[in-house]
Amino acid sequence: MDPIILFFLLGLIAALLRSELRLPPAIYEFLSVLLLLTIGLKGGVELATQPMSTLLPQMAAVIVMGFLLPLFSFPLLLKLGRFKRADAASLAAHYGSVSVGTFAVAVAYLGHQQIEYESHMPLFVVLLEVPAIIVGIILAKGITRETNWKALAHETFLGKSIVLLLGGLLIGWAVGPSGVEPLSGLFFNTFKGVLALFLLEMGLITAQHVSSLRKYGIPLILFGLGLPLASACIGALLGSFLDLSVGGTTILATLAASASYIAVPAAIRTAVPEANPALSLAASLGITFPFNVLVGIPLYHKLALQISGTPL
Amino acid sequence: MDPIILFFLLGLIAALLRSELRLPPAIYEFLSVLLLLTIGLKGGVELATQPMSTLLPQMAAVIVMGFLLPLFSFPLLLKLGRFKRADAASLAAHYGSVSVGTFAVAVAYLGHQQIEYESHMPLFVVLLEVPAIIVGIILAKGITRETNWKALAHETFLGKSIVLLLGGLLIGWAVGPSGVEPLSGLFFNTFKGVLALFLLEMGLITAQHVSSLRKYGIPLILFGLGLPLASACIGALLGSFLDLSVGGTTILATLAASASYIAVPAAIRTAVPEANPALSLAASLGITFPFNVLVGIPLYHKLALQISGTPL
Amino acid sequence: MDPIILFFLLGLIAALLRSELRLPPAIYEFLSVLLLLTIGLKGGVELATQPMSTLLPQMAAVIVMGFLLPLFSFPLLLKLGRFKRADAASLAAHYGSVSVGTFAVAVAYLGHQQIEYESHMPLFVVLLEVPAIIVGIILAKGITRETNWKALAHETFLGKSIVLLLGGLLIGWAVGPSGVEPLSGLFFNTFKGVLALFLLEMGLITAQHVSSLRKYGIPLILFGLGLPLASACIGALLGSFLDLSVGGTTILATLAASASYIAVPAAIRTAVPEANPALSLAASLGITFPFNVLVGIPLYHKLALQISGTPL
Amino acid sequence: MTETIQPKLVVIITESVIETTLLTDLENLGVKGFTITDVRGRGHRGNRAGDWGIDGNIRVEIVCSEKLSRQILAFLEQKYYDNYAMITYCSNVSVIRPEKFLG
Amino acid sequence: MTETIQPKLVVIITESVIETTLLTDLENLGVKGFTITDVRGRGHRGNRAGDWGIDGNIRVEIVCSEKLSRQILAFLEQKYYDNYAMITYCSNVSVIRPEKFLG
Amino acid sequence: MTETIQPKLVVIITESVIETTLLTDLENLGVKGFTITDVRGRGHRGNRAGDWGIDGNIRVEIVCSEKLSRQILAFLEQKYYDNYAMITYCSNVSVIRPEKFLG
Ligand SMILES: Nc1ncnc2c1ncn2[C@@H]1O[C@H](COP(=O)(O)O)[C@@H](O)[C@H]1O
Ligand SMILES: Nc1ncnc2c1ncn2[C@@H]1O[C@H](COP(=O)(O)O)[C@@H](O)[C@H]1O
Ligand SMILES: Nc1ncnc2c1ncn2[C@@H]1O[C@H](COP(=O)(O)O)[C@@H](O)[C@H]1O
Ligand code: NA
Ligand code: NA
Ligand code: NA
Repeated sequence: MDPIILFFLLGLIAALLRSELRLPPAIYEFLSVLLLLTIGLKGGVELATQPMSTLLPQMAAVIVMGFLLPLFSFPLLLKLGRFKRADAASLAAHYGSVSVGTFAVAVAYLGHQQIEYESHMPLFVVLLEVPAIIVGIILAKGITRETNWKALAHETFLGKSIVLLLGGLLIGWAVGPSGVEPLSGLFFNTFKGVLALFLLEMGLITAQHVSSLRKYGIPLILFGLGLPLASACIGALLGSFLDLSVGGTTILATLAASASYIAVPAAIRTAVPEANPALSLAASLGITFPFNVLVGIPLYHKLALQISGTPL
Repeated sequence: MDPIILFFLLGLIAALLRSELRLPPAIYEFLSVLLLLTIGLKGGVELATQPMSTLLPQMAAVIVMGFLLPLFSFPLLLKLGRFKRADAASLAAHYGSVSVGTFAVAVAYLGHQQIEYESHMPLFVVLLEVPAIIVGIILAKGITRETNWKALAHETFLGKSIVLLLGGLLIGWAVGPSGVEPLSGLFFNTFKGVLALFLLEMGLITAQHVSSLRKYGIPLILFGLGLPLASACIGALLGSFLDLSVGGTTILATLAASASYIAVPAAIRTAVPEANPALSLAASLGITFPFNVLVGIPLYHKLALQISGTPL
Repeated sequence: MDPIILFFLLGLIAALLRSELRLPPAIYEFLSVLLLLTIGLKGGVELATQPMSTLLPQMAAVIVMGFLLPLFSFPLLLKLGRFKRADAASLAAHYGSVSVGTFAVAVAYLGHQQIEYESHMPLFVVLLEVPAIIVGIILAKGITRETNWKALAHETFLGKSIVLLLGGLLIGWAVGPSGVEPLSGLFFNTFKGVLALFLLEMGLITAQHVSSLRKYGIPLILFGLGLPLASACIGALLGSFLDLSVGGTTILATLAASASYIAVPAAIRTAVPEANPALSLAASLGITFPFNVLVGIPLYHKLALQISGTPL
Repeated sequence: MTETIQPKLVVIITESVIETTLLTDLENLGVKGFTITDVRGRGHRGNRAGDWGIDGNIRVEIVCSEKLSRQILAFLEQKYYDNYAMITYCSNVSVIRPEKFLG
Repeated sequence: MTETIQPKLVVIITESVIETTLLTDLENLGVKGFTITDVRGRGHRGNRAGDWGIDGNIRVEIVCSEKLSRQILAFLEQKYYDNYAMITYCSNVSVIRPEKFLG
Repeated sequence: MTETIQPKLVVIITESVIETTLLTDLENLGVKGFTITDVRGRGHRGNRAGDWGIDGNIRVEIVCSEKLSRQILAFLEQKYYDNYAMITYCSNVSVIRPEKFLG
């Protein structure tokens, strides 16, 4: 088993047993800055080496998926889940966007299993982060004369994680592989270790949200498991349609299945105040994140194999 | 001289000269998390490569030492030192348990001198951390009907440092050398540097406790020097009895000689409120830690050589 | 372009666009501790390998420059700039001392361009940090019977950055290249990455001070650009006089041109309370730091080439 | 030392995620000075342990005139109370240099 | 804006190592909300500089009814004052939505 | 529980760079206990966001006798107010074990 999963379990178990273990918030920030920049840089370096003619269509398709995913889940959440409009929109935004932590675990999983994947995947992370936020906010508020587009753009494009991901991407793209090389001591060589610590902390955090699940009951749990599964299928189909490798398809499925817990909560909290943040975090952190990390990713890999027609 | 010792001296001198140098608490936390996990992982990896038949008897003997050390020092502290019962029990717990920082310095010392040692030593750190806490609490409170065994177990086994050490150990053991390898960029390659920064901070902290020594007078200083020397002999004898190498014997002597300043103070503070924490920290941080780091470890190495019959 | 400059621009732009990106203060501290120690260690290791007979004259000349630079700028600031006495003295101290961040960028620039330089340059950083502080304080307060020399020495020699730089230098010098080697995982291998993050943060901080420039108007901007240019010439001339290589001359010019924003502000704030700290930081952080990093260093390189008579 | 007015201390404890918006609002209300502390806590909206990103609280304290204090509280109650974790309280304080707070 | 009761602000400054125990005790006493700040300080039990592990203090502030405030103080004095670094103080505050604090 | 005196809470918010000097001064004035919080803020001397080295504020709170509170405020106003970012305020508090604060 990949040790980083064990770090996640260590954090989860320690917190469930009420251990005193806690990492200072500044360390959590530091680790996430490192993760976001590293993923951005990696993606940017790959961009520099790939012809735009291959990338542009893929990018367009992925962005379209980013807009469609929340449009697909919103009515389900509203009608089937009977969530309030604001909460349904918020959940749709969370699940339409992506979790960078889950992405990193998927990359580590493929590395561990020595499965190849297209190296420009981090680009997709950046592309998928934003559209669902925009759609979610519009679903909650409607488009009226008063829609403050400037504030909307600010909240979606200038959030911390987007700035770091996109900034890293642009820097990596500008300086290319050789330019990024001297930075590898901090960003690339320690990546797996940083991810391990990050997952330790995620385990500690997840445990708190697991315990808040009781309050929201079965429907939320069902959506927390069902939505990622459905989205993974959409992601896997798109991956196969774009002729991605099995590894690439696995990652696209994982991205679709993952739910944001950094960028989206912050943006939605200010833009859609009437949505209950505890509800969407209980779903994305309390159910979907652990599900994806522990069970989902291998499953999406199987799914990708199936869809690509490769025998299991 | 090993540079890490110089970092300790730098911190000590800077603080004694009242420099403004201070590391933020979050950094201290980060460094100690890294140290604890690294030591745990190293120990676990070794466990994975060793036959249980060799390890189990050693482990049993070391645990027994962990229970006996505080039982041996407690009466001395009570009678000779005339400390209050709670304080004697607290000191016995501190000195019976181990200091992970001191252990790391001993490992660095042996590495610097290119002396071999059994690589499963981190396992002994984990094994020695807990027993003295249990004994210390029982010595202070006695065993009565009201003894809250659940709280006792919680305080001893779920403290931060034990969770990280033990967690690291289990993860290392589960994934083995190859599984841990991708984590080495953060955990192993930076180890010496992390230790250097940690000792810089320890120097700053030690200086504060050195200055509080005056309040407690000569008896405390005598115990702060005498207890580690006596314990080192016990540890060295056990090492030789267990047929450890000179390096391994040196480390076991160092572990016995070292006094906890992380796990034990926290556990004792909640379990034995009437013990004076300033007293035990003045001893373990103000005397024993600097003594062991600067003078003790080379001494225990000589001791190990002597006992193993190897000519000096 | 060197990626670290892009990190600076990323921070600057993010902050100017009012992004929510902020690094926790503890991380800023951690990064600067790493930078200072690394630079100190590097300098110390070089010291260990060089004959004192070459070094001593250079060291003396550099210290003299450190005393003269503020004496040269003070009357200009007072007369031409019409700054208040305390502010002129404070600015003279800031510009007479050095910015470790700027030094690190210059080193990275030369590395990127594969230009050789004398490896004992970090020594000059240490030597140039202090004299200007002393001169600045005396310029502001005059020397009277009441001059508290002890407090003055404390403020100049025991500030955080001096302790770390000097401490690193002494440790590096004491243990030499082989002794420092085991520390390289944390201190040297990650250096460029740490510098990148540090510059990201500097970009964020600079943006705040850029916006405070308006309050102080054109004279401050002119000094913020003119002083570094003039000082760079002095530094370059001294470098050429000392027969330094083009790279070494570039660094000495950069050091002369750079303005402190860590050690000096802290020391001057307590020693010369009536100086306005916002004014000197607006100059050193809002103008000179970005100017040097983005434009100055390549310029000083050209200057060094010119002075050394090497064709452009 | 002059002590001529009876200023108020207003303390606001709320989610750190709205810091920027809240400060803009306070500025618009005429607040010239404030102090912010990063804190954690528990209340009607559950546990806010401050362990990560959007889980923390801030504590804003403002020394101001009684009039402004009332305006602040009325505004906050109307704009934030229904949707955000927020409490406020108010007490009498004495200050030196009252002009610093009434500017 | 309603201001019908005269609630109390209770501030407890003590060793951070007892945070968990203290919060459990407060909960048992009926405290529904509180705010915690990490602080450092000095007092009868010496310097607590907060530089590392067990050296720091926390500052717990609780807005509550006068009755509860008296229960809290009595309990803390009896259970913690003899063995822990701890101070408490209490002051009058005014609040909006008093029902948030009396629940 | 005894409540016989009417002690004061003095709060000082100022630049963190003068912490050492300030604490020495307070000690000389007879202050035996205090609590410090790292904070950020805004005031007459602009924004002090606390993002780095010398940009942060501290908040010092002192529970003491009324007499000492007046001495502290007078001293601070005279020594620091003209050159440093600083505010102070003062309020009535009640305490248990007043001897802890009057020692
Ligand atoms: N009674 C109280 N005393 C002190 N702080 C409180 C109290 N109630 C709530 N808080 C703080 O205010 C925040 C928001 O409260 P709430 O809106 O009740 O969730 C909490 O997270 C606490 O930090
Ligand atoms: N007079 C005081 N004013 C403000 N805080 C205090 C005072 N005395 C003590 N403290 C705080 O309370 C903690 C415990 O106090 P003590 O029990 O006196 O050691 C100290 O570490 C300080 O943080
Ligand atoms: N009215 C106020 N209310 C609360 N805190 C303030 C106020 N004015 C200033 N401060 C704080 O005191 C510091 C110094 O204030 P000043 O001397 O006005 O720059 C500021 O950075 C704030 O943290
Ligand atoms: Na998704
Ligand atoms: Na021991
Ligand atoms: Na300079």
